[in-house]
Amino acid sequence: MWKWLHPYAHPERAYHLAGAMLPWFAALATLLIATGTIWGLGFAPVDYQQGDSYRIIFLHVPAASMSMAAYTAMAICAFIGLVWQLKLADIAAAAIAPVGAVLTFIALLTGAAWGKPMWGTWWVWDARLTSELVLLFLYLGVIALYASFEDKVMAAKAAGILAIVGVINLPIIKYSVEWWNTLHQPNAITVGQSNNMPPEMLIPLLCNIFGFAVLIGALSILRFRAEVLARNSMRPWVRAMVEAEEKKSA
Amino acid sequence: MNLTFQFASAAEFFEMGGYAFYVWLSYGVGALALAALVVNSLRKRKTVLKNIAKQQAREERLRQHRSKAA
Amino acid sequence: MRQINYRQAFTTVLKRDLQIAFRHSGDIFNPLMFFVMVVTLFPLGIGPEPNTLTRIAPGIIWVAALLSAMLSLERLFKSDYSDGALEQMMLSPQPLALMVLAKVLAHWLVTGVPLILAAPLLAVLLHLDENSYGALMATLAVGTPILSLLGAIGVALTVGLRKGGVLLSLLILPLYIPVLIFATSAIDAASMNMPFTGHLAILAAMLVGSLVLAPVAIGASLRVSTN
Amino acid sequence: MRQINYRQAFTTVLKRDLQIAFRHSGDIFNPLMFFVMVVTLFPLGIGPEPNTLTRIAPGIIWVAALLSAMLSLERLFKSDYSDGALEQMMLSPQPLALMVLAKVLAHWLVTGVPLILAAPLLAVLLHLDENSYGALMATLAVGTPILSLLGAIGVALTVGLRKGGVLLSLLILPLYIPVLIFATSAIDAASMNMPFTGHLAILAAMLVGSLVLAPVAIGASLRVSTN
Amino acid sequence: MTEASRTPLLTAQALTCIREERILFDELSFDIHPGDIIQIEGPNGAGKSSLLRILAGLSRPYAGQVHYCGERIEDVRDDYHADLLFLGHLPGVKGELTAEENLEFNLKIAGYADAPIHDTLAKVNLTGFEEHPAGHLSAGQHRRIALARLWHTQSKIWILDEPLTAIDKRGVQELEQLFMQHADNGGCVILTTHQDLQLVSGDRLRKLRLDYQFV
Amino acid sequence: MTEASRTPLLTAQALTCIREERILFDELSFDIHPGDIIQIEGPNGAGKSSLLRILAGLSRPYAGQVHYCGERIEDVRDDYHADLLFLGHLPGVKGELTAEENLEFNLKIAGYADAPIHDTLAKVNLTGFEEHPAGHLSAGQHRRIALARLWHTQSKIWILDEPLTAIDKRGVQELEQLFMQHADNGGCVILTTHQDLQLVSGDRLRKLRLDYQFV
Ligand code: HEM
Ligand SMILES: Nc1ncnc2c1ncn2[C@@H]1O[C@H](COP(=O)(O)OP(=O)(O)OP(=O)(O)O)[C@@H](O)[C@H]1O
Ligand SMILES: Nc1ncnc2c1ncn2[C@@H]1O[C@H](COP(=O)(O)OP(=O)(O)OP(=O)(O)O)[C@@H](O)[C@H]1O
Ligand SMILES: [Mg+2]
Ligand SMILES: [Mg+2]
Repeated sequence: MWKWLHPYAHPERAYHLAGAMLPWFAALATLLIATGTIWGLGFAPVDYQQGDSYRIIFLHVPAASMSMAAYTAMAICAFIGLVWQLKLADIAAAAIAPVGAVLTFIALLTGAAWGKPMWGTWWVWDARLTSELVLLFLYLGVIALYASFEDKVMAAKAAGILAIVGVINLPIIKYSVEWWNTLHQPNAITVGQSNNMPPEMLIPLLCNIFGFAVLIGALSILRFRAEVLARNSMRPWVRAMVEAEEKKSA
Repeated sequence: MNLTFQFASAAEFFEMGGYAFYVWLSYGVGALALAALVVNSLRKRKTVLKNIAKQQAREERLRQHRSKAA
Repeated sequence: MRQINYRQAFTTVLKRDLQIAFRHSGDIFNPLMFFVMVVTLFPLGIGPEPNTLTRIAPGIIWVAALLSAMLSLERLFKSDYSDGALEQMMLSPQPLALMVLAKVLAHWLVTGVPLILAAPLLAVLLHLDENSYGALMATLAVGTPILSLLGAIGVALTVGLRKGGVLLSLLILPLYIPVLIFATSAIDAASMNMPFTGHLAILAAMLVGSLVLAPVAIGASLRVSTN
Repeated sequence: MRQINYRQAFTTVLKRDLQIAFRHSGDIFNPLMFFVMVVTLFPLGIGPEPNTLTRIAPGIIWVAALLSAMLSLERLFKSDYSDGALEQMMLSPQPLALMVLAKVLAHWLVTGVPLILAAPLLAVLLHLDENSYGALMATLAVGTPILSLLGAIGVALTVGLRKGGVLLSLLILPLYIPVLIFATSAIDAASMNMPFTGHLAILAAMLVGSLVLAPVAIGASLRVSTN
Repeated sequence: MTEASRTPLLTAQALTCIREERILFDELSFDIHPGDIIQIEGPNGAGKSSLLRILAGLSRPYAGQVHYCGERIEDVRDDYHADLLFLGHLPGVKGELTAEENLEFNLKIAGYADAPIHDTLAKVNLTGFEEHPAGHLSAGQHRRIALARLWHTQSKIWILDEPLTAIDKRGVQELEQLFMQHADNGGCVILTTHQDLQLVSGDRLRKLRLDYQFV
Repeated sequence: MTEASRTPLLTAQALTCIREERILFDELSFDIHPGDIIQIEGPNGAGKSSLLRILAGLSRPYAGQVHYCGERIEDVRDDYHADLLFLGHLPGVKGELTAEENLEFNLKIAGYADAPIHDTLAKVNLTGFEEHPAGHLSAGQHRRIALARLWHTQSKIWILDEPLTAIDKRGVQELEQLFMQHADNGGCVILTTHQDLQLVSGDRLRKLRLDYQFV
């Protein structure tokens, strides 16, 4: 594992590799999300039960499912960073957290905006909703912890430990919430009826799901690069780059 | 596959079958949040570069001060 | 060279922490008072109808217990950190996880146990259903050590920071949610005369899990955050 | 000799405290998060039925505001005390009450205002009655400064003690109870479509009173407790 | 002595301090005149810091009084404090703020607006660290931020509790020079330290010895 | 040197420390042998404390390694810590506990049961204060509680960050004597201080100078 990662563990190389990948990620993400969104908003057929309000699905489901995927990715990075003492993995975990938090926020917001016309209320304490809210809290905890350390090497390690503890807890939370809710409210509103969705709906939805996945990649790479620079600011290669940049702007 | 525009007019499109507020709220705030994130991420790089330049200037000052004092 | 064994190291730390707590009897008295005050604020804020209170009593008692555990935890490592004692513990040849476990145990003895003892009294104030008393005590007995263990991880992560204060709540309250849910559902089940051993078993499993994993996580967090 | 006037002294202290808070953006974010988290714990502990939640929403929001104000207050003078800055302020030729008022104002701006802004959102989560939103906001706007002012007295009294922590709650929660009662009854009145200006007037009177008296009391407490 | 003819800046009158049922000093009286540099000596725990806090008005003596220009310090607190600079064991420097901001705040609450912050920091050799949070500086640099005030203040009375702690040798020399300059300009310096002062010569320095008292 | 033939107790290998994007020291290497007394010198902010914390294993260097008897200290942490006594800027003394209890606890977690507490406290001149809460003692007495451990420990490696802070003159002399005695018995002492050592003579003392580094 260590051997395989080692060539990429050099900050300068990682920085340039990330720079090379960034345009591809950005372009693919824009393309997929633009296609999916325009298709979904304008061209996908109307849902018989929910009318046009269902079009929120093209934003809601990608954001919701990718918010969880981002957490997994973050925890994996944190784990690698902690076990193999790889500073770059810690940085990557810290770079993913804000992106995941924004996706979680979007999922919550679109869900609420969908809930009002469908269920007549912005919010119910349903299992899925509650655990998504807790997921937001976990993200915010990681971000806040990272932000409160001045020394970013330590910050990344501490945030990594928290992310890992959170990942052990996430299934427990999810399970407990699901179970709690059904005990109190057996007639809980079940979210989603995604089976036998027509392809005109499914394809834009998938477009957006993949688009969001690539978007997480693109934004994380962007933030990762900035963090790497900040962390290596006394290294000659960074200094040279800054000077070159200043000359360009002058 | 049927790929026709589902709305008779632009006005109808913006009306979203009566759900305009909710649909556009979702997409609007979603787009805003993503845009803010993108801007923030781009700006992060700029501030990092600015800080490094500042740091270099500070070191320069320090070196001059020390060589004067010595 | 090493004149003392693990058990002695454990009891040394435990004894010292208890000594400090008893010297400042406030350490025992205060979290308890906080617990009592939070519980009494609710009838004032919500109104005195017994039916409403009965319905919400388990939730309120448990939320108050959560908050009181969290707040008293805040100082768990802080003073050791700021006077250098933590540094000395990390430099001790004894395993850090062991000493940390002793500190957590001391914390629980000092804050958790009085809270368990006071709970029935508060339950009376909130008109808790009579069937529920057993479940309330059982869940508190099994649940509060989990709170101390999980919370200590958060405290360890923030110990080096100037502004641990409220950041802590963001880190550990989400971790407390499963405990809250299982405990209150156990009490609710008991109030409906249903068995609650299932819930209790889950809580016990969580206790065992955190007893094993938390000390290691706490030790690692301390080493990171005081680097 | 004295080159700066009272207004400048006031703004200097205010500016510094805001600066520290913004530097650690956590100072603003954290009390708010605590408030949000406490509010979300209750549905989890009590159960999700909207009717129960509607009934207890004002009480929960206000109790959470009380606790959040109290906890964030704890650090108001602590760090100034432990690094000697408080000593320097007491040795300054500017009036202590004035500087203290600036600190309290900074505290309210940093913790009270975000809380007021977030309250409607939490009210949605708790299904607060629609008529009550205005009253909720009004009582919070008038009430939270009182919390900061009264709480600061307690903090000043305990600042010299090592273990301020939970002792504080014992001192200041009783002072908070009138605010809690008037505020929640105002909201309850509003939910029944009754006028609530009477309650609000009482709160406003309390605000004026504490604005006048609290700074002096805080200054005196500081001199006593750091002797 | 010629000094006795001038009015003393600060007078201690029969000060008694009792801590933990131990008498630290009893009926201690002395005058401090402009131009004095006074080093309070004594072993650890003799009561030096306690004496300085009493002189500054931060704690009250068990018995006795401190007079500033003939008036009890409790009665003229604001004037006295405007003319006093006290530095205790704790430096009063906030770790969250930068060196610059710390000094500016400390000078402002002492009544000085528009001080030349960067120049003053340069005098304590903190050039280049102006924008560092004080919490990230070394022990000595941290204390230097607190000491920087000495270079700008107009207060006559300086009360300094172990000002040389953690300061490197060059820094100590610069401080001693400053003390002499301040005394020449009609100020007075009361300090404690366990190091021997090198530059302040024997005839400039008055020593006041505190010792353990036995009942 | 004859020392080179013995195996070093502690070896620093190409240590680099970067703080706030400033290089404090770069590729610093040295050996420490039994019998050495090493004073790390340098102006405020040079990186002395940072170096000591790295040597003690409390923080990690940006690059490089510390070896104890030939092994990386991360790999033999417990053995190393059993043979190490570190005193930082913070004394690790709890204000709530008495002098006695503090010392006993500190010795116990370092692995010493049944130490003669009263006798050890007497060595740092705290007789009569054994049962005072440490928080009520003077600055110097407070630090003496932490230092008392030096008189009982069997650890060979002593790392002391400004151990003379706040200690009175007699105390400083006693400490210096102890350092020499410890070195004679095959231990080593690594310390920082801004005071000149009086008793430890020039040929006993090795100095290591840190200075500001420029890129
Ligand atoms: C604030 C409110 C809401 C939140 C937090 C929320 C959250 C979630 C989450 C976490 C998922 C799971 C995504 C995954 O497993 O990949 C999801 C899926 C989904 N949600 Fe929501 N939701 C909310 C409201 C709604 C509403 C009101 C509707 C429609 C009536 C809805 C429809 C769906 C659908 C259709 C799915 C896909 C289900 C599936 O593929 O299994 N959601 N939502
Ligand atoms: N916690 C920290 N975070 C960031 N930077 C730090 C921290 N501590 C120290 N530094 C930086 O490291 C430099 C060296 O600090 P260090 O404490 O090692 O100095 P020192 O040689 O011990 O000085 P002194 O003689 O004043 O004690 C400081 O100038 C500071 O910029
Ligand atoms: N806060 C306190 N509460 C009770 N007693 C105290 C307190 N501070 C000091 N004392 C007592 O007063 C005595 C003198 O303390 P003080 O700090 O004045 O000594 P000092 O001369 O400054 O010593 P050092 O050289 O160590 O700084 C101490 O021995 C202690 O017993
Ligand atoms: Mg002293
Ligand atoms: Mg140092």
